[in-house]
Amino acid sequence: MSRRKFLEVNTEWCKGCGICVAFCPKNVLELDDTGKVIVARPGDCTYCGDCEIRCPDFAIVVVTEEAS
Amino acid sequence: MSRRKFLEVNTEWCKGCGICVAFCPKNVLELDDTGKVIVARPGDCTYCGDCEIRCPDFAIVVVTEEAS
Amino acid sequence: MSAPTRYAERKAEPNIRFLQGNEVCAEAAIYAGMRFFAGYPITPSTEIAERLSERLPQVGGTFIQMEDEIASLAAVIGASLTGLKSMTATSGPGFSLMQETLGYAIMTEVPCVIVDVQRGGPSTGLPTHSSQGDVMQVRWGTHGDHSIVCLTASNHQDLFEMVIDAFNIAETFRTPVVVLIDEVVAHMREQVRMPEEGEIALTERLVTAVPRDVDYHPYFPREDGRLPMSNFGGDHRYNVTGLVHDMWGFPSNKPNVADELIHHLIHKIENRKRMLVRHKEYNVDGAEIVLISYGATARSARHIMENRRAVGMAVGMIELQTLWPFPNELIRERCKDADYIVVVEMNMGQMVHQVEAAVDRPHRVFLSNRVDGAMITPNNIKNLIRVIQGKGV
Amino acid sequence: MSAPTRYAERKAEPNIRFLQGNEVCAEAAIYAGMRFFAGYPITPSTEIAERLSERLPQVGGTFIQMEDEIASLAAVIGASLTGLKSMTATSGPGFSLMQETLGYAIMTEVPCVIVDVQRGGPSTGLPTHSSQGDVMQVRWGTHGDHSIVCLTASNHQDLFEMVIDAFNIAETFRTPVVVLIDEVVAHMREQVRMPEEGEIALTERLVTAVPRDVDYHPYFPREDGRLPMSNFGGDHRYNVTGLVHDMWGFPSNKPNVADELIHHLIHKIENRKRMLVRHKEYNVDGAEIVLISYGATARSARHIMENRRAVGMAVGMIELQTLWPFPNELIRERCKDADYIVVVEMNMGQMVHQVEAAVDRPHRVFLSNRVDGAMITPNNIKNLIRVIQGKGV
Amino acid sequence: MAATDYLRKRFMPHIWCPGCGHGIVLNSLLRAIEKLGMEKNDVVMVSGIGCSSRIQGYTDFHTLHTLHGRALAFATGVKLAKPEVNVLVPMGDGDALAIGGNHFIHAARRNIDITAIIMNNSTYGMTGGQYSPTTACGDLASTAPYGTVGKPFDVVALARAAGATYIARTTTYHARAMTRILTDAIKHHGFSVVEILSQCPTYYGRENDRGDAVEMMEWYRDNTVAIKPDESGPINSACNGEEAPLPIGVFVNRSEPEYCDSYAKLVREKVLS
Amino acid sequence: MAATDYLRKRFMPHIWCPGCGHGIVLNSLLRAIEKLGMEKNDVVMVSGIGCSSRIQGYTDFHTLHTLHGRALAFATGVKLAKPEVNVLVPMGDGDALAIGGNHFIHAARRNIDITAIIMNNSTYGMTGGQYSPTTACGDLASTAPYGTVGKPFDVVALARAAGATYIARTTTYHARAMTRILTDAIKHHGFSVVEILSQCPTYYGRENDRGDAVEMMEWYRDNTVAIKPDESGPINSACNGEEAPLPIGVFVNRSEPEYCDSYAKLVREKVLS
Amino acid sequence: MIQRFVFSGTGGQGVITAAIVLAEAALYYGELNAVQTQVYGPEARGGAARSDVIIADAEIWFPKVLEPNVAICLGQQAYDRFSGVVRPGGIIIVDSHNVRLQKTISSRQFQLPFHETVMTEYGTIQALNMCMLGALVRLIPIVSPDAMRQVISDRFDERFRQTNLSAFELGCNLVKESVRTF
Amino acid sequence: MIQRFVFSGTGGQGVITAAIVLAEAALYYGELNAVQTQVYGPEARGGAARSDVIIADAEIWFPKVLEPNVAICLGQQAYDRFSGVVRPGGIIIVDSHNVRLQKTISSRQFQLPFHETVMTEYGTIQALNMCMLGALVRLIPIVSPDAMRQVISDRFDERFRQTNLSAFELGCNLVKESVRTF
Ligand SMILES: Cc1ncc(C[n+]2csc(CCOP(=O)(O)OP(=O)(O)O)c2C)c(N)n1
Ligand SMILES: Cc1ncc(C[n+]2csc(CCOP(=O)(O)OP(=O)(O)O)c2C)c(N)n1
Ligand code: SF4
Ligand code: SF4
Ligand code: SF4
Ligand code: SF4
Repeated sequence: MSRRKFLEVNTEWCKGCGICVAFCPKNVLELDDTGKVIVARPGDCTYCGDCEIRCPDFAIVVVTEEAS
Repeated sequence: MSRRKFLEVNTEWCKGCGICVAFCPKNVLELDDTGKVIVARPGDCTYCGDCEIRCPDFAIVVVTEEAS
Repeated sequence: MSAPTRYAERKAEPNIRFLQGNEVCAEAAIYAGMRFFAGYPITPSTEIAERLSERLPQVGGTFIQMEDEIASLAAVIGASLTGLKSMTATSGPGFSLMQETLGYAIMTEVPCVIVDVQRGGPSTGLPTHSSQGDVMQVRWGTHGDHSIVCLTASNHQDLFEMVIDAFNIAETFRTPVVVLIDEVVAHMREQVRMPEEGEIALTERLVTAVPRDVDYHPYFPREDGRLPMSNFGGDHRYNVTGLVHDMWGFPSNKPNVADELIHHLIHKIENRKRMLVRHKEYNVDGAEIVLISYGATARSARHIMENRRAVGMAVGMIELQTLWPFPNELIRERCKDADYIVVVEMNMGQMVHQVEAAVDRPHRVFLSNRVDGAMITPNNIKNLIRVIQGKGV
Repeated sequence: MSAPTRYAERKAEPNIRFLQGNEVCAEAAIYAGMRFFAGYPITPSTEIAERLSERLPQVGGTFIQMEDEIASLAAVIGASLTGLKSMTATSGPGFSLMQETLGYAIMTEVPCVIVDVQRGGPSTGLPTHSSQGDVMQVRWGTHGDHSIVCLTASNHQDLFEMVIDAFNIAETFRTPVVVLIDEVVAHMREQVRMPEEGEIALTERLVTAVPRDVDYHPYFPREDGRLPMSNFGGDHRYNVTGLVHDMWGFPSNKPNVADELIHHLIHKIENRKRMLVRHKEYNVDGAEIVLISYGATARSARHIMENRRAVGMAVGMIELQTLWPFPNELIRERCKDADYIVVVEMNMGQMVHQVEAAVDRPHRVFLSNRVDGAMITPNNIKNLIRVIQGKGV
Repeated sequence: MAATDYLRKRFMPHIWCPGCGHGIVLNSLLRAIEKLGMEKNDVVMVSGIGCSSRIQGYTDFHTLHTLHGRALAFATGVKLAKPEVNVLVPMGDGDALAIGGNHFIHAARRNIDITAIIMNNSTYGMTGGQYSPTTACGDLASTAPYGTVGKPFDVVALARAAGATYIARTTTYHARAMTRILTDAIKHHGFSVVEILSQCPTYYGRENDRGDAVEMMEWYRDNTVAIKPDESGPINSACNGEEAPLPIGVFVNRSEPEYCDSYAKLVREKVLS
Repeated sequence: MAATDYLRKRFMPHIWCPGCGHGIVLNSLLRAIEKLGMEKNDVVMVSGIGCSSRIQGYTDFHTLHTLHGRALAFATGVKLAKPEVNVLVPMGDGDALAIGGNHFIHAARRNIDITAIIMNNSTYGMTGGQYSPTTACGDLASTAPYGTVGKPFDVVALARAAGATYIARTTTYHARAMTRILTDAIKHHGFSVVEILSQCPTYYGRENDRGDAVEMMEWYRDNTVAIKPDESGPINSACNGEEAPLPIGVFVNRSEPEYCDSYAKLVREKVLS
Repeated sequence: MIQRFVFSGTGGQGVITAAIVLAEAALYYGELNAVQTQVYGPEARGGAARSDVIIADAEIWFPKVLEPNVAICLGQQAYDRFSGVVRPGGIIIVDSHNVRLQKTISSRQFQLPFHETVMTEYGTIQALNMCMLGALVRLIPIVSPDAMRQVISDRFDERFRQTNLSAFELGCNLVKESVRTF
Repeated sequence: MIQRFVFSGTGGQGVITAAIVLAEAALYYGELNAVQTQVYGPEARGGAARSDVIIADAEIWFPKVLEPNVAICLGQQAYDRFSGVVRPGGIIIVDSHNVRLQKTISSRQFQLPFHETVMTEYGTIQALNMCMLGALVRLIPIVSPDAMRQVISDRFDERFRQTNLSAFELGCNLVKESVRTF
């Protein structure tokens, strides 16, 4: 049984405040030209969850998938 | 020019609470049978004013009369 | 001296008590099942709080003195939402302070009872004197369109019933009910027979039958107009707000939602006058003069009615017990044949305008009033009647 | 597109401003000499406070945001007693909270102005939507017998004048005056011509001529009914209390003192309707239908009146500017020949009952209303007129 | 001028019950004012509703008897509109701390130059002896027939936290100290709070078997301890059953910008210049 | 259960402005509740009126959206009538400390088991950026175009003086600490106060040139200093011009009789026995 | 049959309790109707106390006493106020210690030494009101002394019951048989 | 002559300022009458913003716009809402960046690149509203561009004046002469 982690963005909810972008310690995130967050450098992500806990809009979460 | 001191009681205002009587350090005062204060032992009075400052009813005052 | 005296070995009626009106309010509320009281002392209502502070713990209820009247009514509403029949009591100045919170109870349809013991106003006025100056305030004191139920009584037996009725109505219609009495009734002691348990019917809270986890609509009236409730902390989670809200209790700006809500709030009361109107009448049929009064002044009116009838005058009387919604159809109908209608109240004329608006030929309506803090006397009324009849005082 | 455009090099009228109604209130108050404002923000009145926080210091006045609405009106009364024309502004929820303090101002006869910008009610209601639901509250919101003056306006030029009038009346009669507007007028921008200094007459506080150390009676009306004042901190020391009080302002329980005081408080207003009533009328003579309206809804009424007259209907209109004391004689007189009277208001019917009580044949009176937060449209009124005339919608 | 020259003698004797501490406060207050040599016309006294708040009617100043709990809000308007007058605000504990608690902490926060005098009798005298926010846990009251629940406020601590810049506590027994403190409090430029324990023999005393006025004052004498100036006494509001002596004296006396001054300064600097 | 399972997702996205700190508080709060494994039906959330008070609508509890400033008074009724529910009361700084200040100090005095969460953005967001009792002296606001006069409340000091038994301060930057603190505050048996500095970029930020949400949170990061648990930080409410870093952390955490318990005990001992 | 009583004195003299005891005796054991009201001072304090009782064998509507049949005045102020309004044929009962009578009054007046009696017996005036009631029911036999005794017993707890009952008897004894019969 | 405008978009796009500028230009320099109203959200926050302007050469009573002659829609939501209610013969102006047009609408529609224009020029959308006004007064010549320039100059302080004026010109230039004359 292995685990896969990734960032899930809810674009409907994201208001593009940039908080997650600014406080990501690995500079993983960016805002796209519609002003919504995108996971620009997923490979750099350490899944610390700093984006998730500071997002005022529940728009970005670290998802852990269990795969067998 | 000499000074005469005495206690003046305003019987109309006195409500007979007994505060002045209780806290007079020289035990000068008493309540009469109508429940009003009287200066029972004027000779003992040192005119410290303790009665005057604690009377809730402005009913007893130390009066100083200037006499020539 | 005239009367013979005798000594009955035991009380004639063991359930008879000799109580102040305020105490009657407290006892009746407990009888009605009230188990939460929050209040702030104010003359002449204080004895209600005082008695309840002693009595409520004895029956498993809770009493709290809050920091002010606003907090008192707020706590009452909070407690009522958990399922307890709840009440507060105050007088004019406190009732004025409660107006915003009262509007909240109306808007959120939370059952509760507010006793307002009137004293002389306006403002601090005459705190220990009597008046009936808050009648119009009860109806219109809070901002925005709304409706309200208001009951009163002139004697302690009726008062006992009216307080119970107030709780019954509050629960039936999910609405605050104001019991509006005056200093005379509040402070007067007279006999009251305490009913046995079960003797007076109590309306319990209508609890929703919707099971747990099934969509419950706290603001969706049933066909009979009632809205079943669900206790806070219980099976259904919903929202309560003073904003215009939909049937789940969530805020809405939609015009149709607002329109329906406001109409519902008003119609649930105004359209149910038949269920809400309580009154008493004496010798109205054939009466040339009908006295209309309520609360303590009804005692003076009754006194002079009996007195005048004894000298052969056709005087009748209607005692209002429901002040709001105002029983205009009743008044119109019962006064249609009277030559004169005399409204007796201790204010500058409040109910008299309702009566004028209700009857045809409103020039028949006269006001017998007094605003000096003293209770209106039977003679005061008699003198007015003489003036009306052109006899001079 | 039709209209030709041109560019006037300079403003046609230098004194024209394009302002929100709330800003007009603020500017008019400053024009009237108001120099103390205490308030607590609430939609939709907030811009009044905001503009005054900027403007008052520029003219030597003082602005303070208090901890709540109760404190705001209290501070206003305190400031007024020192001699400053003072004001606060709020909306329904805040106005409900102010009721106790409002009664105090009435009882102590302290001049001040309260602007209530109505929003949808009851309770929190529809904070950013319009309504005229506080009309009856203004009259009856505080406990006890009292009377009050209430002015309103439908356009900014009138509003400017009414606010000044409010201060003039407050000072003349030593009474709080309520300026009651609605969200539409408050938030709408339109032109207003700022009058020059001296253009509109201002009533200054009537200061007693009694010299220092001579017995001054703060509560003894002159022959013309006015009561000269003396500034707190000035030459005369007297007492101000919300209790029933004598002519020196000291508490009294004497029935005659109470009786005279209450009568004075009410008669000084109710008996001076002639001085207090402001209204406008259009085409009332010969009108078969008279529309009666006030505030923003008067704009819809005016609109449809012009529209219907254009198709030949005999429609006239009365715009109320003084809401309290209610101009019943005026309404009775001006409506006596109309077939129908249509009261247009954004509530469940408040002024309509005053109109019914004022006119003979009250069955002629109809209500055109709306309570869904949207402004009543000219078409809404037109449809009602068609129904009345049996034409169907 | 004698202290009694500030009295409206025509209303004497006053309405307070025999032995009520409020009369002693009035007595001391007038002495303090006399010591300061204040002009009657320079003083505005603003009170609320309560036995305590009736004090205003007996003083020959500009007197404003307002609404229960609201005295400080009215007083704020008076002071801000006319900063040159001295504004004194006597209040009961219910008046100041129950219904009026918010105005109290906000006046303190603003540090507006008003002298707040809290005549603390741990009860609502005027309405007949209900419990108040300063009634000790367990004490009896007409609305606490089984004892009061919940701890009382520590007025000194609350005033300090809210921002008052002069804070003292004394009792009616300590009448001379009271006069001194009131003198200083009135002189202080900023919001000053003087809490005075004042016996209500009629209700609090009777309900709690505290004896008559004399016994209650003796209790004040025997259960208080003077702090040294500027030493902040221990917080004594816990409902812990054992009664430590209550600290009295001056707890806070510091200088900070006063509200009317700050407003005037702001206008001078930002608007007029 | 995930934190978002406590969310009423159908109302998302919420009404708050982009970057509003109130969303972060909601986020942290739901995490705390999830950590505690609370049943939705066991939680009653009571709020007042304000942007902050809209939080209640997004949480799937029993939610009571009351009147501006009155949340704690309503909550007191709920708690006293049904002591077994957990009562959470989120409030804005205006809600809690301007119009609601009295209910705040009285709830603290009673030590009633309610968790008060003050979402302090130093402004009235809902009505458009007026100054509040926590706006710093000199700050601009829509009703303070020349700067705010008068010093702000120190919420921690006020809560302590009034009697709260758990008191903490944190910020939206410190989201993890916030969750921890909220967890403890909810668990605490007695009145707990959590002050959370929460950015309002729309009004406070714009009016005072504080930049966007990110810059405001950076300011929280750079201008706060953590205190050690139970060490009461210096009182930081003086308007003295120089800005010392604001202490954050847990200031008070002590056990004292809780109001509902005390009432029940009294009834047991004095009435039922 | 209707009798209107005014009890008046100063705060602390227990006129309100006295009024209630009389009314309760009439109501509970006399099969009569009774209404009691009282006058409140400025919200509560000091000064004059007054309580009205109406006892009747029919319904009582107007509850206030404007012109009493019986005025009990324990203080001079009260006497000065009420002595003039007592109904024709009415009576006035005063405490001889506190009240100086006016000769011009047309009503029958009874000056009785309540104050002295209780002071001598108990050293305090606490039970003065019960003493007064004893005299009252002798003078106005509207309720039986036994009914009064019963109410007094019910009303006071052990600590005070005995004193109040005995004060009542002292009051009864103050009124001679001869007085009782007129 | 009466023209009813609806300006709608999302918060921050400055539709309210735009509406006021237009109205002031008409009032101050066009010798016309103008009334402006706006719709407020749940007390203040986010979401849709809308402002109505009525300009006429006579008195304006009913101040709200139910069926606009001109709808300016800076967002899709706004477009979806108002495209249907524009009066016969009215026009719709939309931002090409934010709004997808529906072909079924009967009014004349103008899709103009305000967003792109200002982003390219200034890197921010702050002056988008002025750009839009430039195009508007070309399409609907109810007030002269000079009047608009004057109001813009009066309204903004130095820091912003120049950008807003130049954005206005950019907007004017977006509308070809040919468009202007229909
Ligand atoms: C709004 C309002 N609520 C309640 C009252 C009733 N009331 C009058 S004084 C008082 C409390 C008095 O207590 P306190 O302030 O401690 O003063 P004290 O009488 O003990 O000196 C109360 C509750 C009132 N007058 N107004
Ligand atoms: C009685 C009353 N007064 C005023 C208002 C208007 N009002 C609504 S929210 C609010 C203040 C909001 O500020 P805060 O509590 O700090 O919360 P925020 O919006 O900043 O989160 C005000 C003054 C109201 N709704 N009710
Ligand atoms: S913090 Fe949330 S709302 Fe803000 S940009 Fe990131 S995902 Fe979007
Ligand atoms: S203290 Fe005053 S009122 Fe009391 S007994 Fe002495 S003189 Fe009389
Ligand atoms: S009731 Fe208490 S506080 Fe009031 S006057 Fe009497 S002793 Fe003083
Ligand atoms: S106005 Fe301020 S507090 Fe309100 S939602 Fe926007 S950012 Fe948040």
